Amino acid sequence: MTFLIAGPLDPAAELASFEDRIGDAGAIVTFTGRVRAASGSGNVTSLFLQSHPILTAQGIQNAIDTAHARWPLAASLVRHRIGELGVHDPIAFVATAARHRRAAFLAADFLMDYLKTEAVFWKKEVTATGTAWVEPKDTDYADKARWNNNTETNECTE
Amino acid sequence: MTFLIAGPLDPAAELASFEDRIGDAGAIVTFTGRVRAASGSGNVTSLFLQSHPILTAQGIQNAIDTAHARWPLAASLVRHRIGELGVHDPIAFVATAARHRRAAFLAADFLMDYLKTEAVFWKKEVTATGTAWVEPKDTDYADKARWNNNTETNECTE
Amino acid sequence: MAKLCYFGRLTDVTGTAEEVVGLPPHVSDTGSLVSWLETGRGWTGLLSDRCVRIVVNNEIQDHDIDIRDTDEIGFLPPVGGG
Amino acid sequence: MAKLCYFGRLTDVTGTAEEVVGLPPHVSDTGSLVSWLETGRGWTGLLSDRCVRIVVNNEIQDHDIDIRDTDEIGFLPPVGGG
Repeated sequence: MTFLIAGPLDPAAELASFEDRIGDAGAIVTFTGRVRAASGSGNVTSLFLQSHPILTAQGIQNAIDTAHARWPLAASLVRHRIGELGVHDPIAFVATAARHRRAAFLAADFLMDYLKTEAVFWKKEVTATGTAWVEPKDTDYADKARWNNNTETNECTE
Repeated sequence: MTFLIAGPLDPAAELASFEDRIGDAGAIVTFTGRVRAASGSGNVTSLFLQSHPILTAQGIQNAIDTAHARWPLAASLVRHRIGELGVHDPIAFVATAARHRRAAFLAADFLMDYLKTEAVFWKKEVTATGTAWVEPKDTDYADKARWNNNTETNECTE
Repeated sequence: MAKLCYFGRLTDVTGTAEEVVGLPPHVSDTGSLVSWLETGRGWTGLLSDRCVRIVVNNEIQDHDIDIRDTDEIGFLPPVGGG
Repeated sequence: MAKLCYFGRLTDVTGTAEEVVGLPPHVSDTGSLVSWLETGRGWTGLLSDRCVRIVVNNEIQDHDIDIRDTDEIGFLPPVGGG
Protein backbone atom coordinates (compact mmCIF):
# COMPACT_ATOMS: atom_id res chain seq x y z
CA MET A 1 0.00 0.00 0.00
CA THR A 2 1.30 3.41 -0.99
CA PHE A 3 0.67 5.82 1.84
CA LEU A 4 2.58 8.78 0.44
CA ILE A 5 1.30 10.69 -2.56
CA ALA A 6 3.49 13.24 -4.33
CA GLY A 7 0.77 14.39 -6.74
CA PRO A 8 -2.78 15.59 -6.02
CA LEU A 9 -4.88 13.57 -3.57
CA ASP A 10 -8.51 13.06 -4.62
CA PRO A 11 -10.69 12.06 -1.62
CA ALA A 12 -13.76 11.28 -3.74
CA ALA A 13 -11.78 8.94 -6.00
CA GLU A 14 -10.17 7.31 -2.97
CA LEU A 15 -13.59 6.73 -1.40
CA ALA A 16 -14.97 5.29 -4.65
CA SER A 17 -12.17 2.72 -4.92
CA PHE A 18 -12.28 1.97 -1.18
CA GLU A 19 -15.99 1.10 -1.43
CA ASP A 20 -15.09 -1.68 -3.88
CA ARG A 21 -12.86 -3.55 -1.47
CA ILE A 22 -14.67 -3.67 1.87
CA GLY A 23 -16.70 -6.86 1.48
CA ASP A 24 -19.92 -6.87 3.46
CA ALA A 25 -18.98 -3.96 5.74
CA GLY A 26 -21.98 -1.78 6.53
CA ALA A 27 -20.14 1.33 7.72
CA ILE A 28 -17.50 3.52 6.11
CA VAL A 29 -15.98 6.55 7.78
CA THR A 30 -13.62 8.89 5.97
CA PHE A 31 -11.59 11.83 7.10
CA THR A 32 -10.13 14.43 4.78
CA GLY A 33 -7.67 17.02 6.04
CA ARG A 34 -7.16 20.10 3.87
CA VAL A 35 -4.76 23.03 3.83
CA ARG A 36 -6.39 25.98 5.56
CA ALA A 37 -5.69 29.53 4.44
CA ALA A 38 -6.12 30.88 7.97
CA SER A 39 -3.28 29.59 10.14
CA GLY A 40 -1.70 30.68 13.39
CA SER A 41 1.07 32.41 11.47
CA GLY A 42 -1.12 34.30 9.00
CA ASN A 43 -2.57 33.69 5.58
CA VAL A 44 -1.05 30.54 4.17
CA THR A 45 -0.36 30.57 0.45
CA SER A 46 1.25 27.15 0.24
CA LEU A 47 2.59 24.30 2.28
CA PHE A 48 5.54 21.96 1.92
CA LEU A 49 5.48 18.49 3.45
CA GLN A 50 8.60 16.41 3.90
CA SER A 51 8.68 12.72 4.85
CA HIS A 52 11.42 10.30 5.92
CA PRO A 53 12.35 7.70 3.29
CA ILE A 54 11.76 4.74 5.65
CA LEU A 55 10.28 5.82 8.97
CA THR A 56 7.20 7.63 7.65
CA ALA A 57 5.65 4.61 5.93
CA GLN A 58 6.80 2.29 8.72
CA GLY A 59 5.08 4.42 11.33
CA ILE A 60 1.83 4.61 9.36
CA GLN A 61 1.84 0.84 8.89
CA ASN A 62 2.31 0.37 12.64
CA ALA A 63 -0.62 2.69 13.37
CA ILE A 64 -2.80 0.76 10.89
CA ASP A 65 -1.78 -2.55 12.50
CA THR A 66 -2.68 -1.14 15.92
CA ALA A 67 -6.07 0.04 14.66
CA HIS A 68 -6.86 -3.38 13.16
CA ALA A 69 -5.82 -5.12 16.37
CA ARG A 70 -8.02 -2.79 18.40
CA TRP A 71 -11.21 -2.65 16.32
CA PRO A 72 -12.87 -5.21 14.02
CA LEU A 73 -12.15 -3.45 10.74
CA ALA A 74 -12.98 -4.88 7.34
CA ALA A 75 -10.49 -2.51 5.69
CA SER A 76 -8.66 0.75 6.14
CA LEU A 77 -6.83 3.22 3.95
CA VAL A 78 -4.35 6.00 4.68
CA ARG A 79 -3.11 8.46 2.09
CA HIS A 80 -0.92 11.44 2.90
CA ARG A 81 0.45 14.12 0.65
CA ILE A 82 4.10 15.07 0.48
CA GLY A 83 5.70 17.93 -1.46
CA GLU A 84 4.11 21.26 -2.35
CA LEU A 85 0.44 21.89 -1.60
CA GLY A 86 -1.83 24.84 -2.30
CA VAL A 87 -4.62 26.27 -0.15
CA HIS A 88 -7.57 23.84 0.25
CA ASP A 89 -5.61 20.94 -1.25
CA PRO A 90 -6.31 17.68 0.58
CA ILE A 91 -3.32 16.73 2.77
CA ALA A 92 -4.51 13.50 4.33
CA PHE A 93 -7.25 10.98 3.68
CA VAL A 94 -8.22 8.17 6.03
CA ALA A 95 -10.96 5.61 5.41
CA THR A 96 -12.14 2.80 7.66
CA ALA A 97 -14.79 0.15 7.08
CA ALA A 98 -16.43 -2.15 9.59
CA ARG A 99 -19.64 -4.10 10.12
CA HIS A 100 -20.91 -1.47 12.51
CA ARG A 101 -20.30 2.23 12.67
CA ARG A 102 -18.75 2.54 16.13
CA ALA A 103 -15.56 0.69 15.15
CA ALA A 104 -15.26 2.64 11.90
CA PHE A 105 -15.61 5.99 13.69
CA LEU A 106 -13.15 5.15 16.46
CA ALA A 107 -10.51 3.74 14.13
CA ALA A 108 -10.66 6.73 11.75
CA ASP A 109 -10.40 9.10 14.72
CA PHE A 110 -7.42 7.12 16.08
CA LEU A 111 -5.59 7.08 12.74
CA MET A 112 -6.07 10.82 12.29
CA ASP A 113 -4.70 11.50 15.76
CA TYR A 114 -1.68 9.42 14.82
CA LEU A 115 -1.18 11.37 11.60
CA LYS A 116 -1.55 14.70 13.39
CA THR A 117 0.84 14.08 16.24
CA GLU A 118 3.21 11.17 15.69
CA ALA A 119 3.45 10.58 11.97
CA VAL A 120 6.86 11.42 10.57
CA PHE A 121 6.20 14.53 8.51
CA TRP A 122 7.69 17.99 8.60
CA LYS A 123 5.45 20.79 7.51
CA LYS A 124 6.52 24.23 6.31
CA GLU A 125 3.94 26.97 5.82
CA VAL A 126 4.51 29.71 3.29
CA THR A 127 2.76 32.98 4.08
CA ALA A 128 3.02 36.51 2.68
CA THR A 129 5.61 37.29 5.34
CA GLY A 130 7.85 34.26 4.95
CA THR A 131 8.04 30.55 5.74
CA ALA A 132 7.69 28.73 9.04
CA TRP A 133 8.06 25.11 10.06
CA VAL A 134 4.99 23.98 11.99
CA GLU A 135 5.17 21.62 14.94
CA PRO A 136 2.17 19.88 16.57
CA LYS A 137 -0.22 21.88 18.71
CA ASP A 138 -1.01 21.01 22.30
CA THR A 139 -4.58 20.17 21.28
CA ASP A 140 -3.22 17.55 18.89
CA TYR A 141 -1.27 15.92 21.71
CA ALA A 142 -4.36 16.04 23.94
CA ASP A 143 -6.37 14.26 21.24
CA LYS A 144 -3.69 11.63 20.86
CA ALA A 145 -3.46 11.08 24.61
CA ARG A 146 -7.09 9.94 24.63
CA TRP A 147 -5.92 6.61 23.18
CA ASN A 148 -3.24 5.92 25.77
CA ASN A 149 -3.68 4.32 29.14
CA ASN A 150 -1.26 6.73 30.71
CA THR A 151 -1.40 10.47 31.00
CA GLU A 152 2.03 11.10 29.48
CA THR A 153 2.18 14.30 27.50
CA ASN A 154 4.72 15.07 24.86
CA GLU A 155 7.83 16.44 26.47
CA CYS A 156 8.73 18.64 23.52
CA THR A 157 5.91 21.13 23.98
CA GLU A 158 6.04 23.79 26.67
CA MET B 1 -31.71 20.65 0.73
CA THR B 2 -33.00 17.31 -0.48
CA PHE B 3 -32.36 14.71 2.17
CA LEU B 4 -34.28 11.84 0.59
CA ILE B 5 -33.00 10.14 -2.54
CA ALA B 6 -35.18 7.73 -4.46
CA GLY B 7 -32.45 6.76 -6.95
CA PRO B 8 -28.91 5.50 -6.34
CA LEU B 9 -26.80 7.36 -3.76
CA ASP B 10 -23.17 7.95 -4.77
CA PRO B 11 -21.00 8.75 -1.72
CA ALA B 12 -17.93 9.67 -3.79
CA ALA B 13 -19.91 12.15 -5.89
CA GLU B 14 -21.52 13.58 -2.74
CA LEU B 15 -18.10 14.05 -1.15
CA ALA B 16 -16.72 15.71 -4.29
CA SER B 17 -19.51 18.29 -4.39
CA PHE B 18 -19.39 18.79 -0.61
CA GLU B 19 -15.69 19.67 -0.81
CA ASP B 20 -16.59 22.60 -3.06
CA ARG B 21 -18.81 24.31 -0.50
CA ILE B 22 -16.99 24.20 2.81
CA GLY B 23 -14.96 27.40 2.62
CA ASP B 24 -11.73 27.28 4.60
CA ALA B 25 -12.68 24.22 6.68
CA GLY B 26 -9.68 22.00 7.33
CA ALA B 27 -11.50 18.81 8.30
CA ILE B 28 -14.16 16.76 6.53
CA VAL B 29 -15.68 13.61 8.02
CA THR B 30 -18.04 11.40 6.06
CA PHE B 31 -20.07 8.38 7.00
CA THR B 32 -21.53 5.95 4.50
CA GLY B 33 -23.98 3.28 5.59
CA ARG B 34 -24.48 0.35 3.21
CA VAL B 35 -26.89 -2.58 2.97
CA ARG B 36 -25.26 -5.63 4.50
CA ALA B 37 -25.95 -9.10 3.15
CA ALA B 38 -25.48 -10.69 6.58
CA SER B 39 -28.30 -9.55 8.84
CA GLY B 40 -29.87 -10.86 12.01
CA SER B 41 -32.64 -12.48 10.00
CA GLY B 42 -30.48 -14.19 7.39
CA ASN B 43 -29.03 -13.34 4.02
CA VAL B 44 -30.55 -10.11 2.81
CA THR B 45 -31.25 -9.89 -0.89
CA SER B 46 -32.88 -6.48 -0.87
CA LEU B 47 -34.21 -3.77 1.37
CA PHE B 48 -37.19 -1.43 1.18
CA LEU B 49 -37.12 1.93 2.93
CA GLN B 50 -40.25 3.96 3.55
CA SER B 51 -40.34 7.58 4.76
CA HIS B 52 -43.07 9.90 6.01
CA PRO B 53 -44.04 12.66 3.56
CA ILE B 54 -43.46 15.44 6.11
CA LEU B 55 -41.94 14.17 9.34
CA THR B 56 -38.86 12.47 7.88
CA ALA B 57 -37.34 15.60 6.35
CA GLN B 58 -38.49 17.73 9.29
CA GLY B 59 -36.73 15.44 11.75
CA ILE B 60 -33.49 15.40 9.76
CA GLN B 61 -33.51 19.19 9.53
CA ASN B 62 -33.97 19.41 13.32
CA ALA B 63 -31.02 17.06 13.87
CA ILE B 64 -28.87 19.14 11.53
CA ASP B 65 -29.89 22.33 13.34
CA THR B 66 -28.97 20.71 16.66
CA ALA B 67 -25.58 19.63 15.32
CA HIS B 68 -24.81 23.14 14.05
CA ALA B 69 -25.84 24.65 17.37
CA ARG B 70 -23.63 22.22 19.25
CA TRP B 71 -20.44 22.20 17.16
CA PRO B 72 -18.79 24.91 15.04
CA LEU B 73 -19.51 23.38 11.64
CA ALA B 74 -18.69 25.04 8.34
CA ALA B 75 -21.18 22.80 6.55
CA SER B 76 -23.01 19.50 6.77
CA LEU B 77 -24.84 17.18 4.43
CA VAL B 78 -27.32 14.36 4.99
CA ARG B 79 -28.57 12.07 2.23
CA HIS B 80 -30.75 9.04 2.86
CA ARG B 81 -32.12 6.52 0.43
CA ILE B 82 -35.77 5.57 0.21
CA GLY B 83 -37.36 2.84 -1.93
CA GLU B 84 -35.78 -0.42 -3.05
CA LEU B 85 -32.10 -1.08 -2.34
CA GLY B 86 -29.83 -3.98 -3.25
CA VAL B 87 -27.04 -5.53 -1.21
CA HIS B 88 -24.09 -3.14 -0.64
CA ASP B 89 -26.05 -0.15 -1.95
CA PRO B 90 -25.35 2.98 0.10
CA ILE B 91 -28.34 3.77 2.36
CA ALA B 92 -27.13 6.88 4.12
CA PHE B 93 -24.41 9.45 3.64
CA VAL B 94 -23.44 12.10 6.17
CA ALA B 95 -20.70 14.69 5.72
CA THR B 96 -19.53 17.36 8.15
CA ALA B 97 -16.87 20.04 7.75
CA ALA B 98 -15.21 22.16 10.40
CA ARG B 99 -12.02 24.08 11.06
CA HIS B 100 -10.74 21.29 13.26
CA ARG B 101 -11.35 17.58 13.17
CA ARG B 102 -12.90 17.03 16.61
CA ALA B 103 -16.09 18.96 15.76
CA ALA B 104 -16.38 17.23 12.39
CA PHE B 105 -16.04 13.75 13.95
CA LEU B 106 -18.50 14.42 16.77
CA ALA B 107 -21.14 15.98 14.54
CA ALA B 108 -20.99 13.15 11.98
CA ASP B 109 -21.26 10.60 14.77
CA PHE B 110 -24.22 12.47 16.29
CA LEU B 111 -26.07 12.74 12.96
CA MET B 112 -25.58 9.03 12.25
CA ASP B 113 -26.93 8.13 15.67
CA TYR B 114 -29.97 10.25 14.88
CA LEU B 115 -30.47 8.52 11.54
CA LYS B 116 -30.10 5.08 13.09
CA THR B 117 -32.47 5.49 16.00
CA GLU B 118 -34.83 8.44 15.64
CA ALA B 119 -35.08 9.27 11.97
CA VAL B 120 -38.50 8.50 10.55
CA PHE B 121 -37.82 5.54 8.28
CA TRP B 122 -39.29 2.08 8.14
CA LYS B 123 -37.04 -0.64 6.83
CA LYS B 124 -38.11 -3.99 5.40
CA GLU B 125 -35.52 -6.67 4.72
CA VAL B 126 -36.11 -9.23 2.01
CA THR B 127 -34.35 -12.55 2.57
CA ALA B 128 -34.63 -15.98 0.94
CA THR B 129 -37.18 -16.94 3.58
CA GLY B 130 -39.43 -13.90 3.40
CA THR B 131 -39.63 -10.26 4.44
CA ALA B 132 -39.24 -8.67 7.85
CA TRP B 133 -39.62 -5.12 9.12
CA VAL B 134 -36.55 -4.11 11.08
CA GLU B 135 -36.70 -1.95 14.19
CA PRO B 136 -33.71 -0.32 15.92
CA LYS B 137 -31.32 -2.44 17.92
CA ASP B 138 -30.54 -1.79 21.58
CA THR B 139 -26.97 -0.86 20.59
CA ASP B 140 -28.35 1.89 18.39
CA TYR B 141 -30.30 3.34 21.31
CA ALA B 142 -27.22 3.06 23.52
CA ASP B 143 -25.20 5.01 20.94
CA LYS B 144 -27.90 7.66 20.74
CA ALA B 145 -28.13 7.95 24.52
CA ARG B 146 -24.49 9.09 24.61
CA TRP B 147 -25.66 12.52 23.41
CA ASN B 148 -28.35 13.01 26.05
CA ASN B 149 -27.89 14.37 29.50
CA ASN B 150 -30.32 11.88 30.94
CA THR B 151 -30.15 8.11 30.99
CA GLU B 152 -33.55 7.56 29.46
CA THR B 153 -33.69 4.49 27.27
CA ASN B 154 -36.22 3.86 24.59
CA GLU B 155 -39.32 2.33 26.07
CA CYS B 156 -40.21 0.40 22.93
CA THR B 157 -37.38 -2.14 23.13
CA GLU B 158 -37.60 -5.11 25.46
CA MET C 1 -64.05 12.01 5.39
CA ALA C 2 -60.80 11.36 7.29
CA LYS C 3 -57.64 10.02 5.75
CA LEU C 4 -55.86 7.23 7.62
CA CYS C 5 -52.19 6.44 6.87
CA TYR C 6 -50.40 3.30 8.05
CA PHE C 7 -46.61 2.98 7.98
CA GLY C 8 -44.01 0.24 8.20
CA ARG C 9 -45.10 -3.11 9.59
CA LEU C 10 -48.65 -1.87 10.22
CA THR C 11 -49.40 -2.19 6.50
CA ASP C 12 -48.71 -5.95 6.73
CA VAL C 13 -51.87 -6.12 8.86
CA THR C 14 -53.95 -3.28 7.43
CA GLY C 15 -53.27 -4.40 3.87
CA THR C 16 -53.20 -0.78 2.77
CA ALA C 17 -51.02 2.28 3.35
CA GLU C 18 -53.89 4.75 3.07
CA GLU C 19 -57.62 4.78 3.25
CA VAL C 20 -60.34 7.38 3.35
CA VAL C 21 -63.15 6.70 5.82
CA GLY C 22 -66.19 8.46 7.20
CA LEU C 23 -65.91 8.63 10.99
CA PRO C 24 -69.05 7.69 12.96
CA PRO C 25 -70.23 10.33 15.47
CA HIS C 26 -68.82 8.55 18.56
CA VAL C 27 -65.31 8.59 17.07
CA SER C 28 -64.34 12.06 18.20
CA ASP C 29 -60.74 11.66 19.39
CA THR C 30 -57.68 9.52 18.66
CA GLY C 31 -58.49 7.11 21.49
CA SER C 32 -61.96 6.32 20.20
CA LEU C 33 -60.59 6.06 16.65
CA VAL C 34 -58.07 3.41 17.75
CA SER C 35 -60.78 1.43 19.61
CA TRP C 36 -63.17 1.66 16.69
CA LEU C 37 -60.55 0.43 14.20
CA GLU C 38 -59.18 -2.33 16.43
CA THR C 39 -62.64 -3.67 17.25
CA GLY C 40 -64.21 -3.28 13.84
CA ARG C 41 -61.27 -4.65 11.89
CA GLY C 42 -60.03 -7.28 14.32
CA TRP C 43 -56.71 -5.43 14.73
CA THR C 44 -56.48 -6.09 18.46
CA GLY C 45 -53.47 -4.33 19.99
CA LEU C 46 -52.13 -3.16 16.64
CA LEU C 47 -52.70 0.57 17.00
CA SER C 48 -53.01 0.84 20.79
CA ASP C 49 -49.46 -0.55 21.13
CA ARG C 50 -47.68 2.10 23.23
CA CYS C 51 -44.88 2.11 20.64
CA VAL C 52 -47.19 3.17 17.82
CA ARG C 53 -47.22 6.94 17.59
CA ILE C 54 -50.22 8.83 16.30
CA VAL C 55 -49.85 11.79 14.02
CA VAL C 56 -52.70 14.18 13.32
CA ASN C 57 -52.21 16.49 10.35
CA ASN C 58 -48.44 15.84 10.49
CA GLU C 59 -48.07 16.62 14.18
CA ILE C 60 -47.10 13.85 16.56
CA GLN C 61 -49.60 13.50 19.42
CA ASP C 62 -48.45 12.05 22.73
CA HIS C 63 -51.94 12.14 24.24
CA ASP C 64 -55.51 11.71 23.08
CA ILE C 65 -56.59 14.58 20.92
CA ASP C 66 -59.90 15.51 19.31
CA ILE C 67 -60.17 14.69 15.64
CA ARG C 68 -62.55 15.78 12.92
CA ASP C 69 -63.84 14.08 9.85
CA THR C 70 -61.46 16.13 7.66
CA ASP C 71 -58.23 15.23 9.46
CA GLU C 72 -55.35 13.12 8.22
CA ILE C 73 -54.34 10.61 10.88
CA GLY C 74 -51.13 8.58 10.65
CA PHE C 75 -50.08 5.52 12.64
CA LEU C 76 -46.29 5.18 13.03
CA PRO C 77 -44.62 2.06 14.44
CA PRO C 78 -41.04 2.41 15.80
CA VAL C 79 -38.67 3.79 13.20
CA GLY C 80 -35.23 2.57 12.16
CA GLY C 81 -33.16 4.11 9.41
CA GLY C 82 -29.48 4.20 8.38
CA MET D 1 32.30 8.00 4.89
CA ALA D 2 29.13 8.58 6.91
CA LYS D 3 25.97 10.05 5.47
CA LEU D 4 24.25 12.73 7.55
CA CYS D 5 20.57 13.61 6.90
CA TYR D 6 18.80 16.66 8.30
CA PHE D 7 15.02 17.01 8.30
CA GLY D 8 12.44 19.75 8.74
CA ARG D 9 13.57 23.00 10.33
CA LEU D 10 17.12 21.69 10.84
CA THR D 11 17.85 22.25 7.14
CA ASP D 12 17.18 25.98 7.63
CA VAL D 13 20.37 26.00 9.74
CA THR D 14 22.41 23.26 8.09
CA GLY D 15 21.68 24.62 4.62
CA THR D 16 21.59 21.08 3.26
CA ALA D 17 19.38 18.00 3.68
CA GLU D 18 22.22 15.52 3.20
CA GLU D 19 25.96 15.46 3.33
CA VAL D 20 28.66 12.81 3.23
CA VAL D 21 31.50 13.30 5.71
CA GLY D 22 34.53 11.42 6.94
CA LEU D 23 34.29 10.98 10.70
CA PRO D 24 37.45 11.76 12.70
CA PRO D 25 38.64 8.94 15.00
CA HIS D 26 37.28 10.53 18.21
CA VAL D 27 33.76 10.63 16.76
CA SER D 28 32.75 7.08 17.67
CA ASP D 29 29.20 7.45 18.92
CA THR D 30 26.14 9.66 18.38
CA GLY D 31 27.02 11.86 21.38
CA SER D 32 30.47 12.70 20.09
CA LEU D 33 29.07 13.23 16.58
CA VAL D 34 26.59 15.81 17.88
CA SER D 35 29.32 17.64 19.84
CA TRP D 36 31.68 17.58 16.88
CA LEU D 37 29.06 19.00 14.51
CA GLU D 38 27.72 21.62 16.93
CA THR D 39 31.21 22.87 17.81
CA GLY D 40 32.73 22.69 14.37
CA ARG D 41 29.78 24.22 12.51
CA GLY D 42 28.63 26.67 15.16
CA TRP D 43 25.28 24.85 15.48
CA THR D 44 25.10 25.27 19.26
CA GLY D 45 22.08 23.43 20.69
CA LEU D 46 20.70 22.52 17.29
CA LEU D 47 21.21 18.75 17.38
CA SER D 48 21.59 18.22 21.15
CA ASP D 49 18.05 19.63 21.62
CA ARG D 50 16.25 16.87 23.56
CA CYS D 51 13.45 17.07 21.00
CA VAL D 52 15.71 16.17 18.09
CA ARG D 53 15.70 12.41 17.62
CA ILE D 54 18.68 10.61 16.17
CA VAL D 55 18.23 7.80 13.68
CA VAL D 56 21.07 5.43 12.80
CA ASN D 57 20.51 3.33 9.69
CA ASN D 58 16.77 4.01 9.91
CA GLU D 59 16.42 2.98 13.55
CA ILE D 60 15.50 5.60 16.12
CA GLN D 61 18.03 5.72 18.97
CA ASP D 62 16.94 6.95 22.37
CA HIS D 63 20.45 6.71 23.84
CA ASP D 64 24.01 7.20 22.67
CA ILE D 65 25.02 4.47 20.29
CA ASP D 66 28.31 3.60 18.60
CA ILE D 67 28.55 4.67 15.00
CA ARG D 68 30.86 3.75 12.19
CA ASP D 69 32.16 5.65 9.22
CA THR D 70 29.74 3.77 6.92
CA ASP D 71 26.54 4.58 8.82
CA GLU D 72 23.67 6.80 7.77
CA ILE D 73 22.71 9.15 10.59
CA GLY D 74 19.52 11.22 10.54
CA PHE D 75 18.51 14.14 12.74
CA LEU D 76 14.73 14.50 13.19
CA PRO D 77 13.09 17.51 14.82
CA PRO D 78 9.52 17.11 16.19
CA VAL D 79 7.10 15.95 13.54
CA GLY D 80 3.69 17.26 12.62
CA GLY D 81 1.58 15.93 9.79
CA GLY D 82 -2.09 15.90 8.78
